[in-house]
Amino acid sequence: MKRYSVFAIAREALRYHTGWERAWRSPEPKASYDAIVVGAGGHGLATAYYLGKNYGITNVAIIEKGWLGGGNTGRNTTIIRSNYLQDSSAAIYEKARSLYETMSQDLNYNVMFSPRGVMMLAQTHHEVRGYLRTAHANALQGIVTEFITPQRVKELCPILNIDGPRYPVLGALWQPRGGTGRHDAVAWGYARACSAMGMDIIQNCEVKGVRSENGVVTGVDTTKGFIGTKKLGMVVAGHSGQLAEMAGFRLPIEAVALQALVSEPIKPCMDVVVMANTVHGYMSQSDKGEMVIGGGTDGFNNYTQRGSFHHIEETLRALVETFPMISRLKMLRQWGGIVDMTGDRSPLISKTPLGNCFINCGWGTGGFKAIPGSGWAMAELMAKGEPGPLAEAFNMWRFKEGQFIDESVAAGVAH
Amino acid sequence: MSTRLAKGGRLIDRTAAVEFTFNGKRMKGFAGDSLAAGLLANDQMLVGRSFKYHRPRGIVASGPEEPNALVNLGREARLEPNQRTTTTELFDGLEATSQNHWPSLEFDVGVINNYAARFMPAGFYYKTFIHPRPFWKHVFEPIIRRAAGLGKAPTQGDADRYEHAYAFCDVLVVGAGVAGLLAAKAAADTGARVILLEQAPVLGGRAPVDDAQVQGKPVEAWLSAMEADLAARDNVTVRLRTCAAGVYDHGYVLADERVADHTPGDGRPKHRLWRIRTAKVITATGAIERPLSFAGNDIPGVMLAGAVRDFAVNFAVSPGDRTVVVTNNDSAYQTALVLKAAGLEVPAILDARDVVTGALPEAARKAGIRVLTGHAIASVKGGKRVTGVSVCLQAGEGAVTEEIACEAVAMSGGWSPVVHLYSHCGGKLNWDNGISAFVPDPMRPPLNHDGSAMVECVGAANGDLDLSGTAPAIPPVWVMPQGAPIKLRLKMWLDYQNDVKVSDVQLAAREGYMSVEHTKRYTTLGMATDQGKLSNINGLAILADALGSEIPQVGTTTFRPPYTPVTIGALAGESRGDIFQPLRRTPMHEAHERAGAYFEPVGLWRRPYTFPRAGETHEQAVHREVVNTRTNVGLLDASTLGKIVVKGPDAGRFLDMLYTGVMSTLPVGKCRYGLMCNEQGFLSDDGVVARIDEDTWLCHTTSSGADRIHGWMEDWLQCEWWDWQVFTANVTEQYAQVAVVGPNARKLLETLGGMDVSKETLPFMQWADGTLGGFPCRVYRISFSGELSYEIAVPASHGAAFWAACTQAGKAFGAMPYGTEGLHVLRAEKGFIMIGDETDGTVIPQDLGLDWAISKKKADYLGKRGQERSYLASPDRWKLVGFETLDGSVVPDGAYIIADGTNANGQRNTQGRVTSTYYSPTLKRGIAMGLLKHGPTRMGDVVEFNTVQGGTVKARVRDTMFYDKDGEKQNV
Amino acid sequence: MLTLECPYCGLMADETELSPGYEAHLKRFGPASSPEEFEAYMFARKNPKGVHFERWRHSYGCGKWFLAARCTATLEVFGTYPAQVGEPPADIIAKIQARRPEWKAGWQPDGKDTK
Amino acid sequence: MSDPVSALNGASFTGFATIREIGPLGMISLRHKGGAALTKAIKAAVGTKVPAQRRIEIKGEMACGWMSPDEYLLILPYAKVGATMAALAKALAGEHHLAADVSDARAVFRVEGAKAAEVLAKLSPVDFAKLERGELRRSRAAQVAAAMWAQDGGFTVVCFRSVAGYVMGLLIHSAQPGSELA
Ligand SMILES: Cc1cc2nc3c(=O)[nH]c(=O)nc-3n(C[C@H](O)[C@H](O)[C@H](O)COP(=O)(O)OP(=O)(O)OC[C@H]3O[C@@H](n4cnc5c(N)ncnc54)[C@H](O)[C@@H]3O)c2cc1C
Ligand SMILES: NC(=O)c1ccc[n+]([C@@H]2O[C@H](COP(=O)([O-])OP(=O)(O)OC[C@H]3O[C@@H](n4cnc5c(N)ncnc54)[C@H](O)[C@@H]3O)[C@@H](O)[C@H]2O)c1
Ligand SMILES: Cc1cc2nc3c(=O)[nH]c(=O)nc-3n(C[C@H](O)[C@H](O)[C@H](O)COP(=O)(O)O)c2cc1C
Ligand SMILES: [Zn+2]
Repeated sequence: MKRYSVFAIAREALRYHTGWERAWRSPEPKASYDAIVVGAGGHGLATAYYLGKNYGITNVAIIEKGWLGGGNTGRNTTIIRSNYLQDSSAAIYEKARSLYETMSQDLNYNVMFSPRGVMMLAQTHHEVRGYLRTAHANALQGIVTEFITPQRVKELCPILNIDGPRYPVLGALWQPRGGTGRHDAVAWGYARACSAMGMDIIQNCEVKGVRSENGVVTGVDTTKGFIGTKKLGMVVAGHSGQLAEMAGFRLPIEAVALQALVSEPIKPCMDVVVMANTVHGYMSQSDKGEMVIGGGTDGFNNYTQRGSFHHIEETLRALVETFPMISRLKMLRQWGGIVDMTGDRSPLISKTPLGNCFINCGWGTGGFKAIPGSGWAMAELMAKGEPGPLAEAFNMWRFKEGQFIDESVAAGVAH
Repeated sequence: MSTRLAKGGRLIDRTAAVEFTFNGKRMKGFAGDSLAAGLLANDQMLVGRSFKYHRPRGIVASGPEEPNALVNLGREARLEPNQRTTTTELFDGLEATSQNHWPSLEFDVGVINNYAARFMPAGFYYKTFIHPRPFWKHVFEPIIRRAAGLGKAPTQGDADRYEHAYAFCDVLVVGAGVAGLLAAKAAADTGARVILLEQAPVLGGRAPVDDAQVQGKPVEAWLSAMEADLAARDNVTVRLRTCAAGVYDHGYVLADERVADHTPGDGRPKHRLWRIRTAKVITATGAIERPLSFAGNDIPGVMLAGAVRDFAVNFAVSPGDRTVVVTNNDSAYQTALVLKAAGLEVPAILDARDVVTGALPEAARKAGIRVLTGHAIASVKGGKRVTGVSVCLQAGEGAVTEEIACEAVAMSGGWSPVVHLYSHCGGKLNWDNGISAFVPDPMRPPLNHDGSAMVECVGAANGDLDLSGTAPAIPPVWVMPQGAPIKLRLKMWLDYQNDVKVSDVQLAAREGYMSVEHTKRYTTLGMATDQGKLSNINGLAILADALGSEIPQVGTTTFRPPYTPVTIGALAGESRGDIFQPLRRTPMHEAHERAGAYFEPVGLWRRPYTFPRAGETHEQAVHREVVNTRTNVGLLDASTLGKIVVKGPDAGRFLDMLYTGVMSTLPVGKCRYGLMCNEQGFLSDDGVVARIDEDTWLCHTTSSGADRIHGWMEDWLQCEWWDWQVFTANVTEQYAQVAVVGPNARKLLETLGGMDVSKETLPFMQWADGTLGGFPCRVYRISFSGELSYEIAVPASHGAAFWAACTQAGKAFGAMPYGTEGLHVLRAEKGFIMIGDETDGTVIPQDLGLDWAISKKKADYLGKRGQERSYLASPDRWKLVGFETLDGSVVPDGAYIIADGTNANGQRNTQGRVTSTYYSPTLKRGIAMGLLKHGPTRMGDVVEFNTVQGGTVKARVRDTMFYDKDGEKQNV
Repeated sequence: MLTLECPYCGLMADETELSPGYEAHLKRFGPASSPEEFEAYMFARKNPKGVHFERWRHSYGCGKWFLAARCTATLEVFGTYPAQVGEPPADIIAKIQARRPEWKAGWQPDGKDTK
Repeated sequence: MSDPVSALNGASFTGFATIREIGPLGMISLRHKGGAALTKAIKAAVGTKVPAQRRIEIKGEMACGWMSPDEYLLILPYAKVGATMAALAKALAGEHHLAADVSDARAVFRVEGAKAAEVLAKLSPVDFAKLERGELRRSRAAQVAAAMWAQDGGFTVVCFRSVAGYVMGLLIHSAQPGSELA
């Protein structure tokens, strides 16, 4: 793999950039692999990357039905934070956040991780108490967060209307090292690194069936034929229900559309990420200048990558109330992604009823921020066959026992 | 220079002059002009700067496809960035400023990016700015951000108002060109209800500019006849200035009407967002002309041929005295003819095709215009405006055959049908080799709710580029000249706004970003504010070529709403200010406002948090209210509490399923506290249930629980136990409810008079109907404070008067209103739990020591099975206890109780957390409740709560009843 | 933006007049049930990419719950019917089979597939 | 005892249509699955027949509206509610039913004028051109539930009492002069 740097650009500029090599190869599948990861989203690619990097397992195929990064990884609002309430969530999201800090250097690919700070507004007394609880939990989890005053909120984000009138800002939970990243670059950077390790990323190849013998997985049927494997990782987000059905079990998952939109680009006016959960809206400004805005989820099962428009309206009226200056900006584009919502809204990183078949899903509306941590933990699970401490709580049997990992209790939503 | 022609201009009114400013410069135009036409008429060729390289940008198109000519419009509370000049109607006093430059449009420092362009190809930022690590956040990213973005961010709220409107029809026709008008008429003839939308302020589409005749009639005559015909029908509604922004599932179409953009401040809504439901959508949205990719095709003065024609015919504006036409199809010849007819020079038509024989080319030749077939532009000369072109053979590598001086270039690379709306909901496209464009595939349309085709396309939008019905062949010409070397390709713009060039797309392909979606995201092709209306097809043709593939195999990127950007204010609609959200008011709301209440939101209600007096902090006010309630009497507006009547032969049985306790055995006239859980077993609501008569119960819920619990009841009754005879009614709002609380409560009621509220007649946990002070009421003897307490329900229409009467009657006894925070403190002093504080969706009643409210005998209740699961039944769960800090201080809200050591992930172990913590003005010390592992067995232990500063607060474990343990105060 | 006909009101209702309620025909398992049954009742969802039977409430109308057969991949609605039934009506099954010949009535009230 | 006070105490606004809050109005929510006893009880209470699906039967100042297959809304003078409730209890004794006085739980508006429908068309996803005479439509007004029907050349709109101020705000916003739809 040729290294990327300023010097490489200068060198290439002289020959009109004709010398760049492919960021990743696009090979045909081999007959079999040591491990197959289904789904070349962020989580699948990170899983493969850490299989190689942490465990030396590189005879790996990543199978993707469309184009890599084209799932939710390529369509999310890119908020990265780790100020979660429950210990197991906080652990894996903080692991992920810390890996994001050095991701550009690790991958030699600028993923533009931008730790500009994330604030979650408290606009009711109940929310204040909820965020104070999270702040106390975070203090014990080793996560730097702070409950800040309305005045500090205003200083950090001058375009915010903190004086209501309906929901004056009473404070905010502030994570200064949270932020955003360039979502596509995360997928591309991992893909390039995986490919460089000799892994095969096989795009436009849909998994149609899972084969097993004696309760142990043997391979997958795909639109490019059968591909054998010793281990299978299913990392397909919204399509997890389909994959699980192929493997013969059911998941506590519903696939619903989550929407987002961007405004037309404007000059920088907002240097933090703001989430306003009372009114249901969140917004940040991308490096290109668009306001990136997250909408709501439909309450019905949906695989169309588009949602119902009234959620967009609800989000925008909440944001006009919170940021009156956006009223005269224009919505440029809106889209949807199919998110995988579990029974407790927390993910699964788990063994399954099928031997050597592992699942990673359920990241729902908030898994972009988890990508490196999730890949790290999933690689450990696949390599060792047993979960490590990061993954342990996220097993799929917790639903039977009632041991949920419920984040909604912290007055927050997941993004 | 670009200028106003002496004659013509079908859309302008030369008798109505209009003044406007651009960058402070005063300019003149006419009513009917677009802002773009006004700018061109005043020789303003340079109107902006591109996104990445800050290159000079001029007007290139005449409609919503315009990528360049965007301005900041208006100022202050009416400032609108990125306003498209080609679709902005000129009005007197319009103020526009150009964007994305510093210090000025003419001299822009950012243009150094242009000179460094070679070092900034597509995706360069992914390859650099990696080291040293902190530099990205602190140096590189801020620079990039400042250079990016287009218009200025407004700093104020919006001075204008917006609204929504619903409309319904059988057939919605989008686009009022010839095709749309005919479709609307045809649909109307069948008796269907028709709505016809046109984004422009006038009907007609391209025909008045492009066609002499329609259906054998002169075009203008045909149009006015058609307009009159449609206007006369009452089943047709025509909406001008209304852009269909998006087509959504089940025939839902969003359309944005620009009601008062051209008359700002006249009091009308600026925009109206239409939400249209239609059985069928017909899109007659026309076609958009494509640019040609030649070097320097982005220099101001290079325009689409159709746009040049539009400006000349519609507004009598010409971009230059000498215009070179370059094309691969016949339509551009019309431009040459129009210009020639207007007395302007057309030094040459460069046609990439080798053989050109159509009627239009013949007419051009006849008019004496030089037609060079097989020719192309090698490069355009000029910086901030065109000064000439170098000509070459299309077939070669760009060897210049001659140079032609000119002020403008009119280009046409063919036409792309506007298939956006067809595609929004999944309609699929076919590649049409004849016209080198994607056209709708009628076999794979977007589907309606019933599975029928939801959208149909007609006219140019369907690929029928000619009214005659015989589509002229348009051969593909994707680069000019065909064998252009890299130096030329570096200067061939695809996406003018985002500065994406032919070389960038080729680089993306070379680097393996082979999916069209990868190329889009890597190069940002088509991601600008025009969403690639001009660039997408050209870009993917280049990509297909670079991949050695075919265009249909490469495919398009996804078309997404909106078709043109929609103002966010319009999407928010009426929901702002006072009607941002419904504000629920109790009948006493105004009285509380008059009393100076500080409110807090509780769901959509607003409840008084406290009633501060002059000079008091909120905290002091709360303490005063608590003490007064304990010593005299307090009044609480409890109207928001949910009240649900449950009635029927099976009502008792039903409530026994709903509550953890037994309600069927509650005697008539009595009250009982109950808990409701969800099927998981988690506590979801609580409240007092009153038995009204043999088959009627009244269930009180929490304020935010009323609608939720009513819905929950109906859910079970309708979907699970539909054969049970139970009716429910949510009567929450029928009653105003006042809690009269404190030692003087009875005296207050006796002063009102009318019924016996003595201990004997109305003991604790009973209710009675009667009148008080002449108000019909129902009085419940229940207490959430531990005091002697009555909750009195009166009809809501008497609520305000009853509150006033209580206040009046209470004067002698020291009555004061108290708010929700006082309520919280009072209940915490008594160890009563609060839904939302002690519970958070993960807590079961058993955790809270509420086992007494759970029937052991019942075979089933909602949540029972859930609570039997191993984790919920575990003896290790955290359970509710009270805490007293050793130093009397208040435990911080949200604190955790630390335990020894750390877990496998290095996090500090915990063993519990606080759920309610207050300063008790009664006990004059901090009191707290919380959940603690094995809590009830640990009375007297000292535990440590963490603080966010890093220290701890020590507290002793005790029971939760801090005040009046024996309940002597409430049972008097 | 869906429209569904409320079978009680006989009215095409706008999605914004309705509240969705996820999978229909779930069988409730109470205290005597096995951990597996209870887990399946609470969590295991068919979540098909295709024909789905689901609950809706006409919450801004009559307040009644009804059921719908809808394709989650195209959003086509095959029909709606009152909630007070144990299984989808035959005419709706027939309609689905006509529109989706490959679809198998793999539906069973206990939350398990026959597929 | 004071006089009953409606939610907005009779507030009004004149724009391109006229908005008036009316009331207090007597309203009884009656739940019953139907049958002869119901027919008789409704007749006795408000003098109308049992309305068919989505209909409202209006007789003078009394009316009965179909709210759902087992729910009816009786409308009558406020002062008659008490007596009517008692009469209903008697008439339906032994029948499974629920009658609740909801007079004070509601706010009622009249929207009048030639363009009254345009005011409502901005707020409700209702096809007013197809709203039949005598049809009672339950829907939304922007973010809250509302029921409406055409009556006396205008519309009657019923919403919950607590959001009366919000609904008035919506109606005023929608009836602003100059914002007519046609
Ligand atoms: C609108 C929106 C906003 C969001 N905002 C945020 C946010 O701000 N912060 C945050 O942290 N998270 C956010 N999320 C969530 C986040 O995007 C996801 O959790 C995350 O991207 C999931 O990554 P993934 O790799 O698991 O899934 P994906 O990126 O969806 O990848 C799964 C891949 O599997 C492939 N696949 C599926 N089926 C098959 C098959 N049969 N064979 C082969 N391949 C298959 C898919 O094509 C896809 O590429 C948002 C999501 C959406 C939709
Ligand atoms: N010879 C050629 O190559 C060529 C190419 C293109 C068009 N034409 C000419 O175009 C005309 C074809 O007629 P037509 O009716 O199909 O197209 P048209 O371009 O005349 O009309 C389309 C109309 O739709 C409107 N529109 C587009 N998108 C809209 C939206 N989202 N919302 C509201 N309005 C929208 C446009 O403003 C325009 O008025 C003929 O005059 C034909 O000669 C010729
Ligand atoms: C953070 C973020 C920023 C985006 N910015 C833009 C943008 O500036 N212009 C644009 O056209 N689309 C933008 N998009 C939207 C994408 O074009 C695209 O709609 C989205 O990734 C979903 O893919 P799809 O529409 O191809 O299904 C952005 C998407 C994300 C996630
Ligand atoms: Zn209904």
